[in-house]
Amino acid sequence: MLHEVFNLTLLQNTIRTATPLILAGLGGLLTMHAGILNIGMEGMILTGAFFGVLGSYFFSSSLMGVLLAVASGILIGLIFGFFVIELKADEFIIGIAINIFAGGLTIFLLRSIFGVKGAFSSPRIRPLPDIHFPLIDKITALDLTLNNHSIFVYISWILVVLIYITIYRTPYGMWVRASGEYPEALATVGVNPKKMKYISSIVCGILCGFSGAHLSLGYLTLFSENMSAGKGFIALAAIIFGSSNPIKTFGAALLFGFFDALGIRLQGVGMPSQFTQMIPYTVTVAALFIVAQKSLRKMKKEQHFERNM
Amino acid sequence: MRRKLNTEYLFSLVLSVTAALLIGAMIMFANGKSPILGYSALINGALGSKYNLATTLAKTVPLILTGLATAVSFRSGIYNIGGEGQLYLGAFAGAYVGFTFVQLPGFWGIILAVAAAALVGGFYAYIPAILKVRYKIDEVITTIMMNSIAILFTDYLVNYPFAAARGKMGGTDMIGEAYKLTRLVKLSKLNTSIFMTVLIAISIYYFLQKTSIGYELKMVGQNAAFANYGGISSKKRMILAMVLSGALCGIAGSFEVLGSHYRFLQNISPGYAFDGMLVSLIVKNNPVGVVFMAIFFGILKTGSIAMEHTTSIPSELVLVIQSIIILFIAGENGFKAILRKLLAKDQYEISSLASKLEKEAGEK
Amino acid sequence: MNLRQRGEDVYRNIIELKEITKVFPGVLANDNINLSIREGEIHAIVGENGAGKSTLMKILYGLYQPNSGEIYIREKRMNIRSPIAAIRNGIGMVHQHFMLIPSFTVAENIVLGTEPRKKKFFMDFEKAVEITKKLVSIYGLEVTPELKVEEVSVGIQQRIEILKILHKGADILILDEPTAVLTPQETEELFVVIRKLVKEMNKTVIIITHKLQEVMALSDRVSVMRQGRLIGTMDTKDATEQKLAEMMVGREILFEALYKEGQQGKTLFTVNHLNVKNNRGLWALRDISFSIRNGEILGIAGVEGNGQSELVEALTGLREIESGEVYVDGNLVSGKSPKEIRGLGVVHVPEDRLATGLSKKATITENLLMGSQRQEPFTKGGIHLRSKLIRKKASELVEKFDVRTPSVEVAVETLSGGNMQKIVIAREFTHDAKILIISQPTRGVDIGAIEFIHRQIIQKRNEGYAILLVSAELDEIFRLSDRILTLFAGEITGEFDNKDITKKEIGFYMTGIRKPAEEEVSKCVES
Amino acid sequence: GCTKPIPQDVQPSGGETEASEAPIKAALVVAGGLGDRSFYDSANEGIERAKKELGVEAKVLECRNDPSLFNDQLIQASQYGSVVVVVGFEFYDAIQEVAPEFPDVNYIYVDNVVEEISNITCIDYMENEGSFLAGAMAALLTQDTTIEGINKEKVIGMVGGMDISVIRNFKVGYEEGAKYIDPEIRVETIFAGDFEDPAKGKESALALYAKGADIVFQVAGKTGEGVFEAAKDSKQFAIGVDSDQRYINPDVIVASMTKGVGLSIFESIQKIQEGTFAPGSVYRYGIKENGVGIAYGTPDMKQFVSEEVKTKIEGLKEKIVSGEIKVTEIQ
Ligand SMILES: Nc1ncnc2c1ncn2[C@@H]1O[C@H](COP(=O)(O)OP(=O)(O)OP(=O)(O)O)[C@@H](O)[C@H]1O
Ligand SMILES: Nc1ncnc2c1ncn2[C@@H]1O[C@H](COP(=O)(O)OP(=O)(O)OP(=O)(O)O)[C@@H](O)[C@H]1O
Ligand SMILES: [Mg+2]
Ligand SMILES: [Mg+2]
Repeated sequence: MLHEVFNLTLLQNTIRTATPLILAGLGGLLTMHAGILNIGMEGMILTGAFFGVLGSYFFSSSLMGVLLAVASGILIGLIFGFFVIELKADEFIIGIAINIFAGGLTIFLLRSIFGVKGAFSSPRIRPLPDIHFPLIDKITALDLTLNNHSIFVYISWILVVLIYITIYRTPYGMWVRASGEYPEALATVGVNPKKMKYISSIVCGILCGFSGAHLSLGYLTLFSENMSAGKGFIALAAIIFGSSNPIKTFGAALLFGFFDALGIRLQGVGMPSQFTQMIPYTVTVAALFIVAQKSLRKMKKEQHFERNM
Repeated sequence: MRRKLNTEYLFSLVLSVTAALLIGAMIMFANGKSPILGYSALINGALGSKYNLATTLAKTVPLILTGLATAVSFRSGIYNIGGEGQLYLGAFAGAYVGFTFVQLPGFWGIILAVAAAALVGGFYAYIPAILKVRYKIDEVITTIMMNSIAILFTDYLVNYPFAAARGKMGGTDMIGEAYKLTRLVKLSKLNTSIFMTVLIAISIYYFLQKTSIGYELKMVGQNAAFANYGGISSKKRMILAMVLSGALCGIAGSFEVLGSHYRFLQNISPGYAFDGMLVSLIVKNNPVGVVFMAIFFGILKTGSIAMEHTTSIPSELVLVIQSIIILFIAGENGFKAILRKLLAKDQYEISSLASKLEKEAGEK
Repeated sequence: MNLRQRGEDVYRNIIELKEITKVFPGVLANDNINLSIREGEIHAIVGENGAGKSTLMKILYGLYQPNSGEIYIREKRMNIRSPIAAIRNGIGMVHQHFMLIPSFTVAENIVLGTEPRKKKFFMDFEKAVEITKKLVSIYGLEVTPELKVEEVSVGIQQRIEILKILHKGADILILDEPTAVLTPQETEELFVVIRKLVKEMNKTVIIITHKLQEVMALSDRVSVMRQGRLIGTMDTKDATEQKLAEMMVGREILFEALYKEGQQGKTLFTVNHLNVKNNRGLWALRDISFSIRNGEILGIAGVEGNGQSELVEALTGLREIESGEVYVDGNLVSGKSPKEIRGLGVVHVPEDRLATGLSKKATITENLLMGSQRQEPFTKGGIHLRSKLIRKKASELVEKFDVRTPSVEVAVETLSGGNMQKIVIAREFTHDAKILIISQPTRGVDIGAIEFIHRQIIQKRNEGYAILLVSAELDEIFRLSDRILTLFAGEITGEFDNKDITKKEIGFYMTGIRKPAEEEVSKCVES
Repeated sequence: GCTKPIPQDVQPSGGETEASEAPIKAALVVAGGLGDRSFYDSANEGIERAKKELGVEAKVLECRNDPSLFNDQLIQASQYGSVVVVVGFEFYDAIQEVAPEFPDVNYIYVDNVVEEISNITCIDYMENEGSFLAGAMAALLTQDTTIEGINKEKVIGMVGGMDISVIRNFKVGYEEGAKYIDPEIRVETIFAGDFEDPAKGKESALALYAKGADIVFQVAGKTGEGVFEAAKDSKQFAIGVDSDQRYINPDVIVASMTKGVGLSIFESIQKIQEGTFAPGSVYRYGIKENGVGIAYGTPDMKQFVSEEVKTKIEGLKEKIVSGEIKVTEIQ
């Protein structure tokens, strides 16, 4: 029984399920570092998915799909940035407004451009390529888990490293972090904190665009109303869980992916589906609780240590 | 001073709504639809008859309650995003009382059902509150997660242990006749829960604005360190706020059961708690504002469907317009600041020009 | 390049501000200001809170754009659109509020904005540390490059700020109230560095301060600002403290002697063997014991960060006590909640008014209500707030404590620092209490307000309150206290009668150079 | 041009049935939204056909799974036309509330059964019977390893939308059908938990394929689109639902279990027009009534299901009709 649940394809599923979360999560953690909690990722992913399909369909090219998704991401990132940074509006409200906007807009455009409701798929939508690494396929375990994924799976891994380096190892990353932590201080050394916030907001839009394009062109080859299905919020949870660190957020996204995939498999073992679907959520709360308790205990221990000195 | 600020706020509120409606009109126009027909259909559909008005009001009930729930928690500096889950559990609890204790006389039955809903909703909010104040676990993330848990859990309940005996519909059995709240206007779902809602809204307004605990909650929300310093236990107040917020969502759920559907349904809320959150955020968590904004949202929702019927303008367009309205209102302060800056500059430039001219005149 | 013509009659103006005007919504912050700074001078700028000093300097630094006026730097007309332009022109500014990123290291903060790079794209951390070490060796301002800023004291942060602007190549240094948070020793050290920078390195320094002795001790020339206008500039040798104060306030100021009266009677407040930890779980206070009688002010002198904050928090119930007891008039209060401690008659003016003493967003009325929100006559039955009465009482307090505000219904954040502090004092001093715990009562407050607050404190003393006064301002401690304790590294290092010790001497106890003999300590506790 | 004045105060208005000259106005109310290329779209096809062939005026009202709209939309629909087609088991309460208020309107209620209201005609489908055939077909196919993509394991799968009684009714039939062919066949079912999340559908189907299933039956609305994608990716097979879905991807969708929603709606409207309609009855459409069945797409598509299997399925149909096989029903 158990080998049917825990096997290599579980890891493969994990990676697949986690990718949209990783991409959006990387974007959201950038704005988080710049001091902005981005609730609007959900909407950004959705528009990305739509414009990805739009571009791929009309230009018969998945690259054009990605480009259009990115363009839409930049635009929404700019709108989000303008309201949050320029007008200092509540980021919570703006995020929700962006989500509603994206939901309405994509359905509206779906009807007026493609003349369909619900979902749109067509052979003319060019999917993103899968990548096959010829060397890895010799080892079955690696071939099964790491090989033959859609291109954005690998891009997301590269981005984790790139963004980690950018944030912690380059001046630009320092500026972004400073713009979130103490914007006035950054301004006094001659770097415009608003600019850094805008950039992070736009890059977040781009990455959410990637996430959407991956969803509609890499993972699936169709657009369907509200197909982001809460991924923006889970990505947000991954960011908070990973305390905005790209590597930890990556880990948190994988964790979500893992428990999501696990939940699907556990149904076969006779657990009612409602409970298996709960797994990622309960595990998150439980994990947060364990981590919090540990850090409390650690603090107590340190105190104890001090006292003994 | 206070009054003046409020009129200024109301003025800019009206201004942003107008601006957003204008943008909506432009979108309609660009789609070859007449904005005048569209909007008149919307207004008519929402307010044009007794039935329409009643339908609109029926839709505001859950929004007012969830909006107040948001106001209570957000004002106190603890962010309850878990209203949806609390609403589902509360609705289920209300339904459970309603189909289990069918022999109770109406009045007591309803009280018991609403109380059970409040209790369950409150308890479900108590968990993240404790996690927040005791273990410093971010309540935003826990409440979001707990939404899904609650919805899936009730999903399980109505499909297995409490599935309706007849009608294969993803719901519980009907509640007893005595529990069904009286409908007020023929065919419309408007029912006596609106009176209770008004009563609750007044109580919450009084509680938040006119009592010492309300004052304490506000201070905790604005500056917890200050509240602690002044002798208020911010932790206890945060828990109180969260539980109260959860209870309000639970009550909102029970009203859906007792007044609208007469049973618990699987998809009982189309996201009331999120809409309520938006309602409250837009009016900066002011309980009076919540009532008005909830009505406005009700008008949009009912009206948009009428608009779709009569003009075939898709109701998604209303979502777009609605989000633009929200953007404008949220950005209201910023727009005002920019405007003020521009005005101030102008004023200054005019006066400096005047003094320069004077000087030149003097030199001559 | 940097011609120094000091000591001669011909000066070169390195900076000239001409007819600078700056308007904020509703405030004329700078009104047609003409000011020239000579190359190689130390130029002090004084003025009351809100006089427009910081605004003028921020304009010079490119953070604000003036509504009109011209700026000449080295006799060239300049448009300073941003701090970058200012930095390029050799201007550096240390701000009134520290502009350091707490989670960054010292070295990272110093190079922020002009980071050394590897391969163009990457931050060169080793180089940053190297740069910092080099700066330390050149200017003699000791810092540890690898530490995070949040881990170092304010004195060190001040040094980091100065090193930061020096690293950016500043010839003209603007220091906005650099000594507000420093001890006398640290201040003296800073002045040594400033003099060295001017004399040996051809720098020009503009310094803003509220402390007139510092003006007299350090500057070559001084400018006085009042309500957005420049009242005058003069050579320091022609000025006196009295004269400057009068120019600042616009009227004659009398440094009245404070009149202390009344008998000190029974002991109201006792602390026994108190041990307390700080936020990081390390010992902040060890074995602290003292007592205060009614009608007495006990001053705690010490360099900041030596346990003062923790002491006040522990005494007021805001921080857990590890061991020890605190008694108020015979009642044990340690371990009780802030509410209970307040109930037993302890009121508290906290050190940081914005963080703990007030809610910025709340109205004056709401801020004044704190602590009384459940008491008659403000509430009916402990629940219903009597808004009208509360507002009336608030207006009375605002009048009595001379808070300058258009109404009691405005948000506190619209007030100036001094007026904010008056709100805190007004609230705490009207609570029904026996014991006042006052921390940094006049930080960042101008001369007029200081006078007012000091008089209020002495009045409470004369009424028979037991008062604990914690202040980083030695002047304040000496002016108000009857008795003084010195605190160093969480321990009491000395106890003195006000008359028995000088400022200079007490500095040694504050810095742990001198410690009392054991028996002396126990004697203090018994008294 | 279907503009009609905004409803004023609601009066249960007289229908327009007797005016045989004027075209019939029919409204379709669906619980979810169109565009699922399955259940709701199939209902819409019925309406479209009635429009074209019978000259009916019609309009569609969607509730987007928001129960607070059920009553409103039903009322709107009842004010619009004399025939209201109500599609979705979810309307159980709403229709019982609204229909008595409009006694002259004919309600055709699809997918659930409401008794004793004279103007509601119910059409309920015995999806268990249809999916029995689907299960039997899948069982036969999974053993035919000559087809490329079929493995030797005796495993078939099903992806359900949500774990609700209608879907469980599909499930029980599917399982019984498969076991009827070969008791050793293992049927794996995953509920995606959503009818509108293709990504989840794909992930669920991939999990099933990974477990050795080579044919997956989707009963999941839009979520099912993901099942087809999964079949394409893993080069295995899927079975469609409600409409003949083969056209979506004839290379992987081997057949569909159909519900004759569109047809029965069309026929009902036709009967109403002819005056032969008997309102108030309950029709339970199973295999016997031709209400459910299996569709193999159009002849131009490559057929994966052999004639032999098709004949076997026909045989099973007869057995069900004759009552020799009784398929369990879940209410
Ligand atoms: N966001 C808002 N939207 C609509 N109306 C508002 C809003 N905010 C305030 N108002 C209006 O302003 C009036 C007063 O607001 P509020 O309840 O905040 O003051 P109050 O409680 O009467 O004052 P106080 O607390 O001083 O007694 C309300 O009666 C309401 O009509
Ligand atoms: N960004 C701003 N927006 C609006 N008003 C401002 C702003 N900055 C300063 N002011 C106002 O301008 C006036 C001058 O402020 P400034 O900070 O220059 O005073 P200051 O002389 O430095 O006082 P202090 O001694 O308290 O630092 C004050 O009334 C202040 O409230
Ligand atoms: Mg200043
Ligand atoms: Mg097989």
